[in-house]
Amino acid sequence: MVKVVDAPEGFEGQGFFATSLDTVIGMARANSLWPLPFATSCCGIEFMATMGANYDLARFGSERMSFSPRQADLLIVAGTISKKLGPVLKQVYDQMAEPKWVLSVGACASSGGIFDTYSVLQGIDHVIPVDVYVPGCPPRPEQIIEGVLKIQHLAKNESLRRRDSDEYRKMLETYNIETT
Amino acid sequence: MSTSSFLDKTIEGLNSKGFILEYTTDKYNEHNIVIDAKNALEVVQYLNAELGYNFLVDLTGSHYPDKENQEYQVVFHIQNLIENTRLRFKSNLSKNLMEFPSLTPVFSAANWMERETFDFFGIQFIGHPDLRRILNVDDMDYHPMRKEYALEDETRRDKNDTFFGR
Amino acid sequence: MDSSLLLEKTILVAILTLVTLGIAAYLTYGERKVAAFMQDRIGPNRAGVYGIFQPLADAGKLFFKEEFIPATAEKWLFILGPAVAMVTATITSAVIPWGTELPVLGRMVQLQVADVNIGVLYIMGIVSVGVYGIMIGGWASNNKYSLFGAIRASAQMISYELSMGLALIAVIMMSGTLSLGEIVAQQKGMNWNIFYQPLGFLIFFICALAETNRAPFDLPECETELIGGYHTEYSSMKLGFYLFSEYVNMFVSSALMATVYFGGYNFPGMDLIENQTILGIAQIAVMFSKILIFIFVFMWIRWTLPRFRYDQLMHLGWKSMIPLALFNMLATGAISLFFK
Amino acid sequence: MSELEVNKKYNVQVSTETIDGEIATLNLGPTHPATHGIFQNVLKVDGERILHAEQTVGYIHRAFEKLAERRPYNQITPITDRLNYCSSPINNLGWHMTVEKLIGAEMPKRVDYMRVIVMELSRIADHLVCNSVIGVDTGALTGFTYMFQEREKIYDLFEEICGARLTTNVGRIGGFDRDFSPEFYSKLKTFLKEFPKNFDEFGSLLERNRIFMDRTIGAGPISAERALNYSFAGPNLRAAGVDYDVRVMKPYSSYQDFDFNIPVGTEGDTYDRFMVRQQEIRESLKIIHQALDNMPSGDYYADIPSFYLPPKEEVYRSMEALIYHFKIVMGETPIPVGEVYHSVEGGNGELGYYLVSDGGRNPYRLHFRRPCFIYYQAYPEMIKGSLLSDAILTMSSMNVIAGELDA
Repeated sequence: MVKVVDAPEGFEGQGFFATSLDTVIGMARANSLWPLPFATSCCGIEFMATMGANYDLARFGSERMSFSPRQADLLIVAGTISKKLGPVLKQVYDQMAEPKWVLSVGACASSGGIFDTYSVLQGIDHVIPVDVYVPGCPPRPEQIIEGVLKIQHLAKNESLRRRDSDEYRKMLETYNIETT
Repeated sequence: MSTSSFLDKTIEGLNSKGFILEYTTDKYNEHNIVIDAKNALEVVQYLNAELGYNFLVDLTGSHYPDKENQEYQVVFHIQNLIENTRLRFKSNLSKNLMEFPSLTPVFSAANWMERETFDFFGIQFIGHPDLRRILNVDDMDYHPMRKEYALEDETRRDKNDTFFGR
Repeated sequence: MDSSLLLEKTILVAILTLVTLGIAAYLTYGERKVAAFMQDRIGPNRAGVYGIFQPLADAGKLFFKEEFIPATAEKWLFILGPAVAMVTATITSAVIPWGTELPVLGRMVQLQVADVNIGVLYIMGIVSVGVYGIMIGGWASNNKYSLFGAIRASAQMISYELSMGLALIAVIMMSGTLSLGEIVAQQKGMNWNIFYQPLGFLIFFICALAETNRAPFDLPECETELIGGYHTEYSSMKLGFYLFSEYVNMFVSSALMATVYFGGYNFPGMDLIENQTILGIAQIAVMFSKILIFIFVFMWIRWTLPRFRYDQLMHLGWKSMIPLALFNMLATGAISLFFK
Repeated sequence: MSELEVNKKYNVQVSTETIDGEIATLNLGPTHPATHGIFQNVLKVDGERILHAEQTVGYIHRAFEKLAERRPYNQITPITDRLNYCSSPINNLGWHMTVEKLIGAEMPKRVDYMRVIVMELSRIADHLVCNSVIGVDTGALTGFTYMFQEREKIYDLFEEICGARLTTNVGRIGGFDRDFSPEFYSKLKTFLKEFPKNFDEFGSLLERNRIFMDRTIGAGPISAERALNYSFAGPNLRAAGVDYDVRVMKPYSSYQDFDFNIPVGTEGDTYDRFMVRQQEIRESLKIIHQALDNMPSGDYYADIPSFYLPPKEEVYRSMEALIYHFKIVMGETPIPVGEVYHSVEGGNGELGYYLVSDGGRNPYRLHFRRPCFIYYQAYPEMIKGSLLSDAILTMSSMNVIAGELDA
């Protein structure tokens, strides 16, 4: 007869327990982050350099760029996002399949950068939730890789059920993104 | 033909047609010609057809809110590639009548330059095939390059201007 | 049919399926590594030693990704597409002879799942069904880019299948059989068909590139034009199936080329080996090394050449390949009529 | 171009007649992989044949011109970096030259030659991106990684000059902020030795590749007259057969001292544009060699103390330097009233600066003549009647840089 002990208080609920399946899938996700480069300007060129031979983002399993949002795991927003482009960015984020992460590369994407002007969105976090910000104008490829590594860390430690949780849904709702 | 004599010929030709309101060569050796806005298209047609000015370098506007009845200015550079001569034309517009003939019949390149100028200053280009905003969003309700408008978007929330020394 | 034969075949099918899938999975890794090698890069090296767990990571991720079916898509066809692609890709390998016989537990196991006497026809039939997977998927997505991809895929596959078949006919005329087992057996030693059919092989090779949607014929999914082509709307493992089926196809068509033109499991000095076990294993090894060489050539081409334009592809298919294949067929017929 | 001509030109027997309802509208962009940068083309296609195209730009409009009206002259350099970010140094130095023209400063020969080296290096970098991206868009991805390795070497050189890779902010009004270091010279020499070999390897991948030639010859052509009418400039105009190069027509920064050719094409199609850029890279190498061999001695800055920042050590030691430093940094130096137009040959053609000064610390009006913005409007005309694949190649071979397009 096995005696089942109740879980300690405060250690219950969806999306809390990290099982070994969580760990395995987390590792799989972390090592297979397919990026969707939303490269608009200068940072896009540095992102191209990151994909190039000297820096080789492929080492981290991220070289299969998928320009179709459905297939991407990581939205890399590199460059200035203007107000005209904001809705497009939001739609791309919306079209991505869960789980999805967002890497904001460069000062412009993160905060508007030096372009504190009427036409530039002062940071993409007005439109979509961002996981990791990479500073720099533009950041060096090493910094972009560091950002991807940070995303890998997030992916590794995320529970499988996190995306079903109420908190997550509420967070999306603050951005007016519909959840299904 | 040397450049200066070709230039003289150009100026003479323009003068004989009565297009030139004011002609100056400044210390940078650039040739400024002020023309009347309503003649602009004829001037360009004449230069293009008779004198071979075949390259519209640039077209833009500027705003001088302090100049009475000459608040806006359309500036365009035009170049003859063979004689290597570049002229700068200006014409002043009053804020009450911001109309300028479109140069698109002569230069296809003028299309977007004029749209940009319209977008920035609100200058109407008469005869333009498709005068819409080009760089800014369509539902923008002002022309941002006019001097009275601020650079920053004043509705933004997250920036505390005291930290930026404004 | 005795039950042990049934068991033997079932086990063989299971092994073959697993091996095919495993190889296809590792081909994705191989492709990344080959690409990295060609491009002076390192390629994946963080998932396990030298990144050997990369395919597992990709598969694990794809399985746990959100299943997404667009609201405007034709739901069942959308699901059917990748299924068809995957099934047709895997069942082709059934008729390929991997070796003659291997003694296992005292039984002589024939190293071919089914020695169908119309093996060549079977392959051509399955391959032509394979295009439906892409077509259905692309159409059902209800996306213009997908539709473009699907149209390109179907046009391309149908045109190149024709010359592929014509090239094969020349081989069949020489060997006088449709059974792949027979065709291989006839190429014993160094009596390979490539020496008699160099032009036919060239045609077949080009068509194989086109059939597997590999560069320079990767028009149905060319990334820079059609984003993802027919699989633009697919996420999760349905996408995985499409990507996978491409690699399975590549493996199978390499196997077919090795079988039909390069003597399959045959290698010179085969008769010197007396021991059946060693011989069987050696045959399998030879077969696989031939396949791997072909696969490397596939990848080599992909990372070197630019791709064709749609109309150029059709021109090449209809105006060059088919006349050449017809000429090859006629020449083979004439020669075998006069000299044999 | 009439519909009949369309058919003749491409020798493809597809009827251009369509039944209503069979024309599809295809959105090429804003996030299409072939739009390197963000802009949109709305295509009307019949099958894969393009009947009509219309572009929407402005997706990364950043209000450069308005921004420039709020900044002192020295602080405008970082904005120019972000115009054509593939070749920032040309933009920077072009801006410095514009201001120098306004204030009437004479540059020592050495500054000119140093500038020429930097500008030609960045021209190489610019063309490398464009040409390798044409390769990517045809499906040959390998050349891209080869050429990005070379680009990294150019980045290294830039880092040696100014400390930054991409947005270099190189030099300042009145010269350079420091002399080229010995490491720069040794690195440059290694680069000049190794680059031609690697570049030829890239060239051999594509230049005479049958598939590549078939793809690009006749794709997106434009005649010389139309190109001029559209005010094309730079490699795109030269590909159409007009040998207009600002470096020769209106020499700046002592370009008249150098001996180089202007490569021109004949058809103005994608292949010509590709080849013109390839040749220009080789010409640029020639110019760099000449500049390096004939580098004059002297100062790396002009003698204009009221505009050129004094060295930091001087600021700590001498009163005069401190005053100048303060005045320059605070934007208190008197700027002459006037207006100038200065243009340089940027990566994409004539990059012009129209500067109006009212004597204040900021420009009264600064307009950038952005070659991309001007020639991209010809895109619908160039791709009309061609296939979707051609349209994509045409777009990448025009080298439309979004930063320059939208300003």
